[in-house]
Amino acid sequence: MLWLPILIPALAGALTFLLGERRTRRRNTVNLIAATAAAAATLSLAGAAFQGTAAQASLPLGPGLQLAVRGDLTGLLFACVVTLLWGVTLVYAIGYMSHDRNRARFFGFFAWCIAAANGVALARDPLSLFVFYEILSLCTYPLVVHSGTPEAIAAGRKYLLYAFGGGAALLAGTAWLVAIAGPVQFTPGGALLAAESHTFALRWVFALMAAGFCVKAALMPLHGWLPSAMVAPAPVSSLLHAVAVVKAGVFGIVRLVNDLFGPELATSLGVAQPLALAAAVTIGVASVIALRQDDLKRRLAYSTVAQLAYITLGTALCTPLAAAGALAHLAHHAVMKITMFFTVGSLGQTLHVKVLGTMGGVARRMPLTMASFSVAALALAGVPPLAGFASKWLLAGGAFESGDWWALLVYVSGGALTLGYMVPILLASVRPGAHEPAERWESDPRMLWPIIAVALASVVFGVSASAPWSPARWALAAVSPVFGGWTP
Amino acid sequence: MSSHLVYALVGGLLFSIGTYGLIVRPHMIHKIISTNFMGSGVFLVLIGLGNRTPSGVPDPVPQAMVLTGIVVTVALTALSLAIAKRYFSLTGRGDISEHREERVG
Amino acid sequence: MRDRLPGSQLIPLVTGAGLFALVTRAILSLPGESAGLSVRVTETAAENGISNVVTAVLLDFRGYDTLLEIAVLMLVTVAVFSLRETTMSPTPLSERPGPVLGALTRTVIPVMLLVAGHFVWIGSSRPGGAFQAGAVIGAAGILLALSGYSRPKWVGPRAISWVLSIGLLVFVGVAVYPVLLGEELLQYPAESRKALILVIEALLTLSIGASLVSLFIASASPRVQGDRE
Amino acid sequence: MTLVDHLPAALIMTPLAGAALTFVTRRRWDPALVMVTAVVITGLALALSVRVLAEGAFRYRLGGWGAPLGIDLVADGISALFVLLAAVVGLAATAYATSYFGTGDEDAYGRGLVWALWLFLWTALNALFLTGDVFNVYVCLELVGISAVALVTLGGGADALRAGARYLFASMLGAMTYLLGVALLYSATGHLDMATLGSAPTQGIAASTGLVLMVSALVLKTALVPVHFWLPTAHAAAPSPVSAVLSALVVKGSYYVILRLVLDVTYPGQLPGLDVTLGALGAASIVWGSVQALLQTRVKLLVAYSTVAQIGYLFVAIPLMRADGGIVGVAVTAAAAHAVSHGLAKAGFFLSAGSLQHRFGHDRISEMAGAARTTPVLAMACAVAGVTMMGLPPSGGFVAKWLLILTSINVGQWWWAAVMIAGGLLSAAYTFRLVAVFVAEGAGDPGDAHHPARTEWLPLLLASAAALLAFAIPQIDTLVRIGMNLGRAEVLP
Amino acid sequence: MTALGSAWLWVADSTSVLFGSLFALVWLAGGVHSYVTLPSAGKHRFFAYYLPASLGGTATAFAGDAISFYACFSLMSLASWGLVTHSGTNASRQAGAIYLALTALGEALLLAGLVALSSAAGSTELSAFVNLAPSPGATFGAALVLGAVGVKIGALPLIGILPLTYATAPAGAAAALAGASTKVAALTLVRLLPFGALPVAVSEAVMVAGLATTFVAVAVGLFAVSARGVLGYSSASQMGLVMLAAGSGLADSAATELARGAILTLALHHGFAKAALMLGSDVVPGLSPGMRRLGTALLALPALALVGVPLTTGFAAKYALKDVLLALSGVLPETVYALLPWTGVGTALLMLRFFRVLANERTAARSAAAWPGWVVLLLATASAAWLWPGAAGQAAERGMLAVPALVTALWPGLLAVMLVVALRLARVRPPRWNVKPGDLLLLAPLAVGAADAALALPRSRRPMRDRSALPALLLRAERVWVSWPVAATAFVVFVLALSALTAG
Repeated sequence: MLWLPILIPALAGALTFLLGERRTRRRNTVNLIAATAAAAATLSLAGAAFQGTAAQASLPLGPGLQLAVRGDLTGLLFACVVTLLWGVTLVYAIGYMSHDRNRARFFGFFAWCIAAANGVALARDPLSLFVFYEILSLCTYPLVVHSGTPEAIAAGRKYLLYAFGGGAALLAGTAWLVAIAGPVQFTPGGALLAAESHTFALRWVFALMAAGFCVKAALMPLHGWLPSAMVAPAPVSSLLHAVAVVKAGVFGIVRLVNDLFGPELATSLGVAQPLALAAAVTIGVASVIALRQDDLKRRLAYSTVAQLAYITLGTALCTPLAAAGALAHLAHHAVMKITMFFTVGSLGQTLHVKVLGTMGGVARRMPLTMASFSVAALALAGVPPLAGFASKWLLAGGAFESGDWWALLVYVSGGALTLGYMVPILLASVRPGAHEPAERWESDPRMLWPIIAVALASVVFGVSASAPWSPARWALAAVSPVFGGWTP
Repeated sequence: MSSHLVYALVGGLLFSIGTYGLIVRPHMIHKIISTNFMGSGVFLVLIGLGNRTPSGVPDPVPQAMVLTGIVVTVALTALSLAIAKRYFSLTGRGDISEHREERVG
Repeated sequence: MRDRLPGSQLIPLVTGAGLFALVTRAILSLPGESAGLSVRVTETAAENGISNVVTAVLLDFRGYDTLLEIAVLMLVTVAVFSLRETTMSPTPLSERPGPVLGALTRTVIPVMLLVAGHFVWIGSSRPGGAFQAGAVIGAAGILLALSGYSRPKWVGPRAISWVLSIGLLVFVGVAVYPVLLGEELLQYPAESRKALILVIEALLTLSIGASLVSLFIASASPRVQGDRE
Repeated sequence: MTLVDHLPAALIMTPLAGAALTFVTRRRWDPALVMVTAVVITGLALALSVRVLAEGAFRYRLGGWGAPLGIDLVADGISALFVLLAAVVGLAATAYATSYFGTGDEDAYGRGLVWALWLFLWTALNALFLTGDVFNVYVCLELVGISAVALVTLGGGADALRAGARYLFASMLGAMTYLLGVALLYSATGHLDMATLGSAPTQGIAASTGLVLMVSALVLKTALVPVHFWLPTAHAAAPSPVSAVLSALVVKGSYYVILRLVLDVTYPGQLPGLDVTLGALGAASIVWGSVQALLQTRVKLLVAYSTVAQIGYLFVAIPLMRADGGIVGVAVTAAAAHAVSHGLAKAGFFLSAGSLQHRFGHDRISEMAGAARTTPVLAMACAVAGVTMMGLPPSGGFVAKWLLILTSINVGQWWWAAVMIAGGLLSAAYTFRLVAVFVAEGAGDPGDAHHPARTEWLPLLLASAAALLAFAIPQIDTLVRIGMNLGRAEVLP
Repeated sequence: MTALGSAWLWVADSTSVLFGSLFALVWLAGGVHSYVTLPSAGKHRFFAYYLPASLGGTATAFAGDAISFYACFSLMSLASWGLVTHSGTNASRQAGAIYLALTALGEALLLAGLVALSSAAGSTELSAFVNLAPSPGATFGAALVLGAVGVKIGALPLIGILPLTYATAPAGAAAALAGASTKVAALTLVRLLPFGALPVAVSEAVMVAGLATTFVAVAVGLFAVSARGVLGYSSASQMGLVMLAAGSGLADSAATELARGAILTLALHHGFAKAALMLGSDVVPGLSPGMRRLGTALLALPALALVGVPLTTGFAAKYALKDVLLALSGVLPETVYALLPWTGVGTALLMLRFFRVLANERTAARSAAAWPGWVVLLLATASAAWLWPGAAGQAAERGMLAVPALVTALWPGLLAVMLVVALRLARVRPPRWNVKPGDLLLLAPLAVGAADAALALPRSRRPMRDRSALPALLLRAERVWVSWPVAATAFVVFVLALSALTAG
């Protein structure tokens, strides 16, 4: 049962490859069914986890080595985000790619990425996490270079350089960890009590593993790959470079701090603070750079870099509220940013609008799309009562709680900057321009409805943030064991 | 020093000479002859050292090994000759030292 | 181009010397006397009533080596044939021989065959055996070839390949035969041992001789016309 | 004794008889005959592994004499595993070759000699994996060498012949050196049987020198840097199925013997520094081979150099195998796992390289743009094989690498770990150098996708097997530990 | 749940009622005015921003918890951006940009403050904030909130923000912004700040800042060239007084209640008066000469109220402020108390300047339909202070209506008038600097540009090393290596080395 969220997409991917390029209809059916099934499986697991029964399963890989998964709240939050958004993105992608080549390859690797991301989410111990993390790196590459153009190839090379560099660091760190601490499992609040004496080694382990994760989390200065990876098709940028892949990195950091080292140890070793500082710097610098981007996707990419740093910072602050806020933002940012990438993708595909300068009039040409975008943009800026506000409220509260009041200021000024780089897009879209309402209104419905759906999500998550099923509540429930059963 | 040592040492010498020839001689025929040198050297060592039995009756096992070895060496020689000849008939060259055609990179 | 490098001769020389030194050191370090396996071999051979210890080692104790060795021989034949220049039906290597060579050949060949047969027969008891016999047969064949005799029409390529491989096939068969009797591979039952070995040796002689001839011819045959490349 | 006790013998006799038969049977029967033989061998190999798993290691006393007088076949976990690997790769290669050589117009192919050569090679490999006698190893090595050389020269071109000749002379040099080593060893100890040698080790310069000569010769045949010179040209010049077998099995053969010598014959304290030296050279191979692979412009050369690099991991494992007073089982398992996964993956890699060459009419990397669309199955096979080369999960290569890294950190020799991690990055570099070209949309790429030929699925099958091997490692681990090191020293977990 | 805070909690206490009525009335009047005066083109767009802004603005008064307060506050602020940029001219776009930047800044500070306060209070209910016990967290939060307020009302050094927005927004919107939007700042002070629980330093800093804002705004405003610009500066100076009142009550619990009261009064009075002036400034110039005189006369009422002449709301407000200062002891309060009348002088001068500028302004003819909103506000201005429950009674008992009080309240206005008259007679021409609305802030874009340029990351130059050298070298090395003699020699050397290395 626990393997389903991983197995279903994996099989779907394999099947997609076997079906080949031509059998479009069958391919779509397979993928959509798989997405539905996976979503059902993940949600039911989540239900079980809320009952307090965290199931486990493991598969031996050799002496003292096994692939193990566990369905705890933290992991399932990520898994649910990935799996649910996979379905949405599939619909969008089917519309978006309808005239593209190599679709079998695209959808196949896409499904495999989902499988890997779910694996990262559910991994029970650092090694299993590493396994799925590397698979994720691999399966993303073909999607980055999908178009096969020279710049795509170059971007792919860059991506690999970063990904495998990080992977190597992660491998070294994990191996070292297992060597000193034995086969540890993620345990809320920390699993390294036995090995606390090796302070030197543990610092290095943390550094190596954090470096490995920060590559995907695009923490500066390891963010270089993300903007250039934007040559990938919009669905990829949407789901992978806003949700699955980058979040896998952030999620790794969450696991590292919350469930492997534990907040206390991370703080007492003095490893959390540098991470927090790096994240803070990233928020500032990335946001300012985003202000300067004319290419829409790059603007969003840098915004992603900044927003991911929100999560990293929240985790590194090591306080309950901040940790919860980080997890909540992991989900909230997913829906908000995916809305924006969908929009930008539609603009590019339907109107060939890729830069700020040529956006004039798109608001009249694609009102629903741009309305959804605006909602997401405001949500990202933390305008209440939208999703972004809820997580930012928690994060800021956590920052204050931690006594690092500078972090609080970082968060709020980050919000101001977000407004700064989002509003120009809205302005440009309402400015009179070439794109007047033509006979064809809006874009392909298969691309329109997903956008509206996710935009609604970023409203609902915010408005009903205190509903028991909301990501924010979920996050609070997930971090409570990390801080010894802390409850708000 | 006893006779078997002489055989053995000469064997070692032959082996070394063969090795040297195999290294420095570009032409294949020379290389083949060198390998036969090496073989004979080894056989001498086997036979020589096989004669150290207290009884004075030579140890049959090394002799059997030598017999087998000879056959194998003959076989190898035949094959290498055939290849050398074939190569010569294709390229008109007898040596396999590197030249333009050979690209490793 | 390597050869023009200074020291391209010297360095191998030095290393060769080093090798010699290494071997010498090892040889001199050996004790003056060592029985090796000889004692055990002689005893066991005696127990099993095998008079020639070398043959005992070759065909009994280490018969497996011999089996593989036959395999090597046949393998090489195949390998040489696989170099496409050669054909299995060699053209005569020379014009009709002069009277002397012709006469000589005609007289020598039967004697050689006789010698070969003798070698096979005594193989199990005294120095001799399939390899020596095969060598003689091979020599005979080469002599024939050199003196311009081509193979008779009634011997086709398939026949030749049968002759080449019959030795190995029979050897394998005989090796497996004890297994059917519930013994180990190559574990000849004592009563039929001599007969079996005789069969093997005889057929091996054929094959070995044939392969020697073919190897010689293969290496010696002139260049084929219209060769590709 | 029951029939299953004869499995080791059967594994050698079957291909031998097959080889002799293909030589005499009619050409058109050959493929069928060889396929049947291959299937039978695979069955036997499986049976052997099952038998070893079920009843433990056992020796087969050829001729009923038994060591030290006679020659024994040793069927323990490691040998069973390698025989099984040979069977699987051999079966796939045979199936692939039936179509590959079927199309060949060359006489040698036409005459079906290739089948005889191939079965001889298979015989030699099985014999090598099963023998327990150091002189018999020599004969097997020669069988391997000759058949391999012959197969390399099958191409028939001048380059193929030159490569074959270099290979031949290299293997002669090795064989002679090995034989000299055997001579010295026998003279010093009076024994040829590995177990006996190991159980009654003799001190002394002669024995050590003998062992050194033998190991050096085997290192030469395994193409470890600095004596890798013969491998790239040979493996690149050979027909693809042959290259597959050479890279996947032949080099493993000599490595297997080294493993035997290190684990079974030499005893701790004899030849101090041997392990570390081999490990260091392994590290050198990893780096140098990967770098060279990265620089190659032809697919087959790239793959060949990657073999040089991958062999390195097998040798890095050696210094980790012997802890004080015992054998580190994990390290041996890692080496075995790596040998198997690399065998499968590399076979797949070479087979798909061959098909690519067939499709494109050349194997220049730079001109293969768009292969991922026109020949998706082959491109995928290369990529998946690359996963194993990189040692990424869930390939067997990953588990092997992981176990080795862990062991090296545990024993405080972290530098091995560093090299292996760096090697992983380098192999990623050369793999993706290839993949990047495949996915690129080059100018004038052949347009639409071909329908993949049936045999084109074989490489993908092999590569995927390697890439998923991690899930079979526990079984491999159990198998390898059976009769490890002939029960001489205790086996540490 | 306390973690996310109890959201969407609404209260209706006296404060809510007061501010609510003020906001509702002002927004309504402004809306009506805009509806009748704006050209139909783009009217719907105007109200698309105006309605949310008014909704948010009015709702702040009833917000009972931090989240809903912040939500309403930001709804108003963000929507108001559309009002500022309505005309679509470059000037308005620039003003919009500046406004937006400052709003974002203010929002950020406010959010931070809210988070800090609610964390310190352990609850998000505003009622918990005002009763906070002294603590560093509370001080931090309060400081942030004060910062947000300062940005909102354009305290030093941001004085320009109000004039800038008023000058560019349509009159109705300007009225709403001046009358309601800035008063939300006052509401923020009353609702969020833990009066009496803050360090003296904070309170004194706020007082100084407020006073300085008041005077500086006057000084700059005297040279403003547009009527609304003048009003903007006057707003700034009036809000300075609000800050003064707040500051005086922050530290000393004795003055807390008085301070709150003062803030309320000031807000109420200034809200109506300034809104009335704004609308008037739009209506009056468009009247026929005859009506124009009447209009100007009517406009005098709110102007006098601002100056604080007796019996106006302003009078009550000033009085309340005095009471606060009297309740305090110390050097600063006394100085401030002494200076307070002079703010009246300043305001009076500004008002004179306003009428002077207004006299020269011409706008499109205004129909009678433009009157209602304006008149309503005038009435409100006139009556608010007295209609407001209990106000009259308080005033009576506090002796506000006694003669001396009236006199003291009267002289600043008179002084200002005399000053102007004197200047006239002496033929002294005030220098014509004509300060554009927004003064210093107009430099902001330049500053941003400079910062932007400074932040422009240098293009990553790819290193100039020859890329082909190393690979070629490696390949050549390998070619030499694999050449037979070298390789074979290597083998022998390897044998020797191995035997040397393994020699026991």
